[in-house]
Amino acid sequence: MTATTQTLSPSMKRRRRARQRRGALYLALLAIGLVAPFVAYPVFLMKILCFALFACAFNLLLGYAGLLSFGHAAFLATGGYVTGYLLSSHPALTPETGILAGTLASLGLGLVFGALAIRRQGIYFAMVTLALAQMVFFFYIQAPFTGGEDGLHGVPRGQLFGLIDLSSNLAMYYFVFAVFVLGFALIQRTVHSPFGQVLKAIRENEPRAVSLGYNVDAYKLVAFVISAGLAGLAGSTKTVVFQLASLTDAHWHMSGEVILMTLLGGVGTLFGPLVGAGLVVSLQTQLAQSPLGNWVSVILGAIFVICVLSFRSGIVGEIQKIVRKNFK
Amino acid sequence: MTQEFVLETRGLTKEFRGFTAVDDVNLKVREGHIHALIGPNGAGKTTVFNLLTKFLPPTRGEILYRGKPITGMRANDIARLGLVRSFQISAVFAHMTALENVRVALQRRLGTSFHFWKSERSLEPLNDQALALLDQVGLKDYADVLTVEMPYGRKRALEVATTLALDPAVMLLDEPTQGMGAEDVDRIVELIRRVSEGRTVLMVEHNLSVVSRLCDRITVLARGSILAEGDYAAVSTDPRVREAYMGSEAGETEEAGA
Amino acid sequence: MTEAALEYRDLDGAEMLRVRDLHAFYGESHILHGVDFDVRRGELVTLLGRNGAGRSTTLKAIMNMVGHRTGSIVINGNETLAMRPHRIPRLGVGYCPEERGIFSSLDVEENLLLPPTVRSGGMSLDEIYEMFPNLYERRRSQGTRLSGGEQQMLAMARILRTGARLLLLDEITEGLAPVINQALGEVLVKLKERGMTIVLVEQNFRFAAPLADRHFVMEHGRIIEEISAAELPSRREHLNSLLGV
Amino acid sequence: GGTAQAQMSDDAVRIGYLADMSGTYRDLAGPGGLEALNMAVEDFGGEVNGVPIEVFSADDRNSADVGANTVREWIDQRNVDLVAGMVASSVSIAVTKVLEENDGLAIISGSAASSITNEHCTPNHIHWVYDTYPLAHGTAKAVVEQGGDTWFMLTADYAFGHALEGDVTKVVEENGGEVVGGVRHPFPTSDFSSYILQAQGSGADIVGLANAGSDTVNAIKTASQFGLTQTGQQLAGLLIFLNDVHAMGLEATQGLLLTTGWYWDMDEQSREWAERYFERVGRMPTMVQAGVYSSTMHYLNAVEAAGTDEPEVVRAQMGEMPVEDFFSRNGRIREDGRMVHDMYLAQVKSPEESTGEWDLYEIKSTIPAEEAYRPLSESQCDLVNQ
Amino acid sequence: MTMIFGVPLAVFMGQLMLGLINGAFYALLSLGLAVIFGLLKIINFAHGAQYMLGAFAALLGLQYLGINYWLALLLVPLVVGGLGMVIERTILRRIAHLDHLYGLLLTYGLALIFEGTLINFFGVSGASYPVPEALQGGLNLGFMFLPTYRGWVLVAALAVCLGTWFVIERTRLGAYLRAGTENPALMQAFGVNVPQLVTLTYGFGVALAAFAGVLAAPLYPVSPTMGSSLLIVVFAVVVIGGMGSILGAILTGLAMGLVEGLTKVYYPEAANTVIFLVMILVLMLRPAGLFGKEA
Ligand SMILES: Nc1ncnc2c1ncn2[C@@H]1O[C@H](COP(=O)(O)OP(=O)(O)OP(=O)(O)O)[C@@H](O)[C@H]1O
Ligand SMILES: Nc1ncnc2c1ncn2[C@@H]1O[C@H](COP(=O)(O)OP(=O)(O)OP(=O)(O)O)[C@@H](O)[C@H]1O
Ligand SMILES: CC(C)C[C@H](N)C(=O)O
Ligand SMILES: [Mg+2]
Ligand SMILES: [Mg+2]
Repeated sequence: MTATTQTLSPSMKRRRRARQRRGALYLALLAIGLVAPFVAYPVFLMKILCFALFACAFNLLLGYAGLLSFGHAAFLATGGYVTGYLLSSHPALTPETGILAGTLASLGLGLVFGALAIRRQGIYFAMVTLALAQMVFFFYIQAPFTGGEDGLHGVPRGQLFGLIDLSSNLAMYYFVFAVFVLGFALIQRTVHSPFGQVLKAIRENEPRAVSLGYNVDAYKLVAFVISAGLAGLAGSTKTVVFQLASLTDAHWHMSGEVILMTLLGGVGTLFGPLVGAGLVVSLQTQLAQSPLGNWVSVILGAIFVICVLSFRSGIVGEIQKIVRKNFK
Repeated sequence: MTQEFVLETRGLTKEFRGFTAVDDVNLKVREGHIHALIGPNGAGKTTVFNLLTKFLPPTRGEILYRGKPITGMRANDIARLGLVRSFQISAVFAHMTALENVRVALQRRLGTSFHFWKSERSLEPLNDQALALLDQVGLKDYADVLTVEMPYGRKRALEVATTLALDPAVMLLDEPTQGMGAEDVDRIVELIRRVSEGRTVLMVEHNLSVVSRLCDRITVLARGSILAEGDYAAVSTDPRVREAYMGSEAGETEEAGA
Repeated sequence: MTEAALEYRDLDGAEMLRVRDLHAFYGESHILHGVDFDVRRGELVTLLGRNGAGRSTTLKAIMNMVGHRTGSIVINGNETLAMRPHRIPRLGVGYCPEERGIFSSLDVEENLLLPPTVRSGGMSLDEIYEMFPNLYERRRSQGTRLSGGEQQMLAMARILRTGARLLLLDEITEGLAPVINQALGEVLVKLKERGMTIVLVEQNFRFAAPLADRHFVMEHGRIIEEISAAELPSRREHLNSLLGV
Repeated sequence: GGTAQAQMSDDAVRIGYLADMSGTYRDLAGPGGLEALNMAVEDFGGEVNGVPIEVFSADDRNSADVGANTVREWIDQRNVDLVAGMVASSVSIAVTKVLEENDGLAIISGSAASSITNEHCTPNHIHWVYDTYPLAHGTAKAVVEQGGDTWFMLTADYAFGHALEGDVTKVVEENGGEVVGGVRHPFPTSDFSSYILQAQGSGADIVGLANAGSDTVNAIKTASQFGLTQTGQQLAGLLIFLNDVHAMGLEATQGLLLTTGWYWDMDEQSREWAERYFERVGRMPTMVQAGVYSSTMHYLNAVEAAGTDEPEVVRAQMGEMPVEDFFSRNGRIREDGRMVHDMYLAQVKSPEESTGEWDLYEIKSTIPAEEAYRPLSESQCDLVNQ
Repeated sequence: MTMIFGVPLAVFMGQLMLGLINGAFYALLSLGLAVIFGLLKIINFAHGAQYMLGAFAALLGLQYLGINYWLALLLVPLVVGGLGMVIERTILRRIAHLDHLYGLLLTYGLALIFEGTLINFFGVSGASYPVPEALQGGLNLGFMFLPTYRGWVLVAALAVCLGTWFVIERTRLGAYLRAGTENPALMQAFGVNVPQLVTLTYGFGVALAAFAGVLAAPLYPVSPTMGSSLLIVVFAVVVIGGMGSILGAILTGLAMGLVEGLTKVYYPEAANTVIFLVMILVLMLRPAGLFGKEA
């Protein structure tokens, strides 16, 4: 069909060019990621990576399935607590097994949340997830294995695969970096997959998707569970890095923060969450030390407002706009 | 008597808070027919569609597809049976290109729609088929256009193309020509005629010239229940129908139709 | 015959709406490219054209409901280009949108009573119910629970109450049964008798033809043809070709 | 001298002050505590063994992970030598775990939970001012002896509250009293009305408040609104700080019995230091703030004496030296890290008795250091070899 | 004495009474949220902060300007509501045309700013506002000793709630509100000055929050965080009642107060989450909430 190829070529070309540009970007970032720990404080970088993964997972849901979850903290915390509890109570366990367990736990919780919430739309969905998360929070305060208010401490980092000692920050960093890259790759693929297409269709016009024979709830649920699992992965990894798990991760403020990160970076953009997380985390850690310490929340709030008012599609989103304007 | 009827309803009834929108309707649609559902506004046509496709649960009565009851099924399973509908107000995926719109419908057949680990590119083989469908409704040039930017009439056409993509055994079209320019109407009519080969079509339509040109059988709804049934000639000459629905226009349209 | 109508009688022929070099945009996309036409008091004109020609946009532009406009729109002697949207109706303009815009949070009757009266001499509720018996039956039910057609009637009926003198009607027959169309046709005739000025965007030419004094044909955001009722018979062919019928 | 300097880990002694600077416990430690720390450094001369003393601080926002991460960074990035302050037990426990891994040193002045030097003890931290054990043995015992022998416990639902509740229950029963009921409230809580109502329903003579800071304050206020005392019941605040009484005013708090590790007006040298503190801060110091000064001084003296800031050595050195200053009487640091010293049973004055804004307590009796704290024989700390 | 499931009748009744009083606050706050959500489609995340501002305004007014309680009850809502209108005009309006998610985030940002700023000046430990003389002391209800002030709170809150309900459901202005809620553009095309309507509505919603704040000042410690802890619960209440449903917000508010009260009797640890449990159950059974219209 020559006609076909003709009509297609412009779009195909565009896509191919985009793909190439993305490829280059990935390589650049990969390189940066590899040298970063020699330039900056590894623990700080690991914190960013963990939250970036968390935000990416959240973004998969908000940006590509159009579902605003206000309870994602629950998954972060669950990953953290399960991993933390297992690793500290069974010193024999290797960190990766602990992390795997934590991730699976969040996956499971995601399934439960999803099953309950997925039939609700828009703001109701947000509220149901928020409510469920609050109950999880309540459970974790009471549950014996979380240490309640005091949290879990002194979680051993242990030996990766029983071989590599993670107590060195550098080793730990490269492990976390690897985890992040994997998680990120998974998301990126999910978005650009047949599944991703259906998600998009559902977000655009749900009844129509139904009338085309798609069981929309099932698709949303899968997206939700993937997102929950990755959030759990982030939480588990974080716990191994910092050797503690605490209620802060389960509190609704955390669910709000991940929204902040995603928005700041750019909802529905692949790199937005990474950038957003980087910015928010740096602000929090850097300001906390400075004389501006007490003003952290005020400054974050201000950024929030400015962001929403002046550059909505987030930092990455805005950049993309500019790129599109000039390179097309 | 089951098989010659693809679609059949028995005592189908829908009540909304006391108000009966569809009242004990026994509808029989023959295999291979183009069957029109006409009737004054508010007669219950769209509601019947919503019941047949399970977008609304019936209050009473049952629905049979090829003799088997489907009253309990979920909307998307109905569609998988090959019973696919369009909507009265155009339903498209606004921020996807026309091509992608159609492809989403096609891709279900690949059975890879849950494969979040596969690449999008695994869908590109469907492009030619999608373009062919767009061509059929005269939207080939819109292939790469985002649907939001298309005029209303084109959106309707795109919707038909998307429905066709599922190659349904039964198509339910709710006013496919509504708000279209005469030009587009003719194209759609031709299209429906063409695609109705080997399928059954049940359509709601107000444009009588369309009905007269296309339909083998017509059911007239009024106030939720069946008023008359038969071919165009029979129905259009039925005094009750003329009075309740067509008014004086019937005559003219016949000319127009001829 | 109300004296409101009389008052308008003697003003017949004066200009009610003048549109000059109207350009309109939705965000980036430029939809109207210099629309020019005017409507005399008591006149009924139609805007014809293919899908996407820009007829609805013209009406929206007059109501200041599009992104951005340039040119000039004079209603009843007032330049309205700079006016805030809510001031325009107060010049006596009634608008019936393509997508009907029935309020689901109000029941049918509340929908009818909603638009503030902008002038005296609007129809009374009873007159309206008399004209649209369906609405009377369903008056207590939620607006959007009405069928497509019923909603169309409601949208139409709603602005008859406000006493507007200039009606902008977008595809009021869309999805309506022929009987209803006839009813609506009669309504429009009545409204003309009351001295109202009507701009009618129509797809259904058979409906529009007998009612209109003049037809404007739009294409690609411009008026490309004006045909008066008188010259219609002679130019029917030409018109059909323009509309692609 | 030069030799000593050679043994200093690097070019400075760095003290990090970690506390709740903005939250519920701000006023009892917070910026005031930092000021006390600075006073200590200045009084010491700003340098030790020829190297300057550096002080920095951070807000832990009462969150364990913020605290732990801050300290981790202080170790990795700023090689901190001593971590001081620390209020919420949760934070303290988390921080000490980090310090244990990286063999650092901390002195905890704010926290209450006795578990900090019991099951959570490490060789890397010292618990300075007070803990839940003396609180119970001081206040509760006294109250029971005064005849209040049926108790209703109002407990903050977290580790510190539980610990306090446990200790109190034990003491009450040992002294022939009985705990007839209780309720645990979320931490923190602002509306105590329903809990007070239950307390009234219980018919107990004493309503014991096993909570702290604003929780205690609110509980007491609500109690007076609901006329709890009119109906013949009495409140026993088990952990009350000077700033709490000051905030509530004597009208609402007069007659309260409480146990404290120190009171600014208890003797000459205390007054003398407190006045200096008042000069700088404009408020009278709480026992925690005084404790920060005292503990920092003790640390610096130890560093000087040992000629090094090597944590292990310094910790040992501190253990050697008795703690005897305006803050502490008969003080010594036990192997479990508990600094035991005389504690005091005080009663809140009535408005009539009070002669000034900060004249709030009357010291009733002294609890000797060796009786005040949990005896090592009962200790679960594995640094203690029974 | 009489027992109910092992609880003295007195305590039981007392708890219900207290629950009702908390419920009155939930009602006031969720009412404001519902009104705002209705027209602006914004989840006003700053609502808690605005409630807190109300309390602080009263406190500072008393301390520095000697404005007494009764005057505050009148002035503070006007002032804070005015502030709300300014916010709407200068900030919210700019994002009105966007996805409502942005509105939620913007107000979340505002909440952070308000809270953070006040924390810097007043800490979080909380100051106390004296109960006005006229309302000191208490009433003996037989089953309990009810501080007069709490009784007053109940009455005042209910009065305001019902007044609001009447205006919105029964007057022409209310009809405009509900219609503008759905299709503002068309309302303008009918000649209604929607932007003004929006500003007033937001101002009114905020004023309700501030009013609640003043009522709360003598009851709870006036602290910058007093709002945010309450806010999430109030969200739940609004959802249970049905988003944007006025009557729903009021009745659910009171009901949830009672439910919470009972939980405090039988299972205190669950007191702060029982409402969320209810919310989930309700949404499972009635997706649009108890009083919401199914879409
Ligand atoms: N969800 C609903 N709730 C209540 N009543 C409804 C609902 N949907 C439809 N109705 C009522 O049922 C009747 C039939 O509606 P329906 O949309 O099927 O009419 P229709 O035949 O499609 O009319 P039209 O040709 O104008 O679209 C109408 O009176 C309508 O008001
Ligand atoms: N909100 C919008 N944003 C962007 N483009 C629009 C929008 N609405 C309409 N358009 C475009 O403006 C052009 C004119 O649209 P308009 O609705 O005026 O067509 P019309 O003449 O009314 O035909 P019909 O109503 O039958 O589709 C079309 O190309 C349409 O795609
Ligand atoms: C009262 C506080 C200073 C002690 C703190 N509550 C703790 O958890 O130890
Ligand atoms: Mg219909
Ligand atoms: Mg149009």
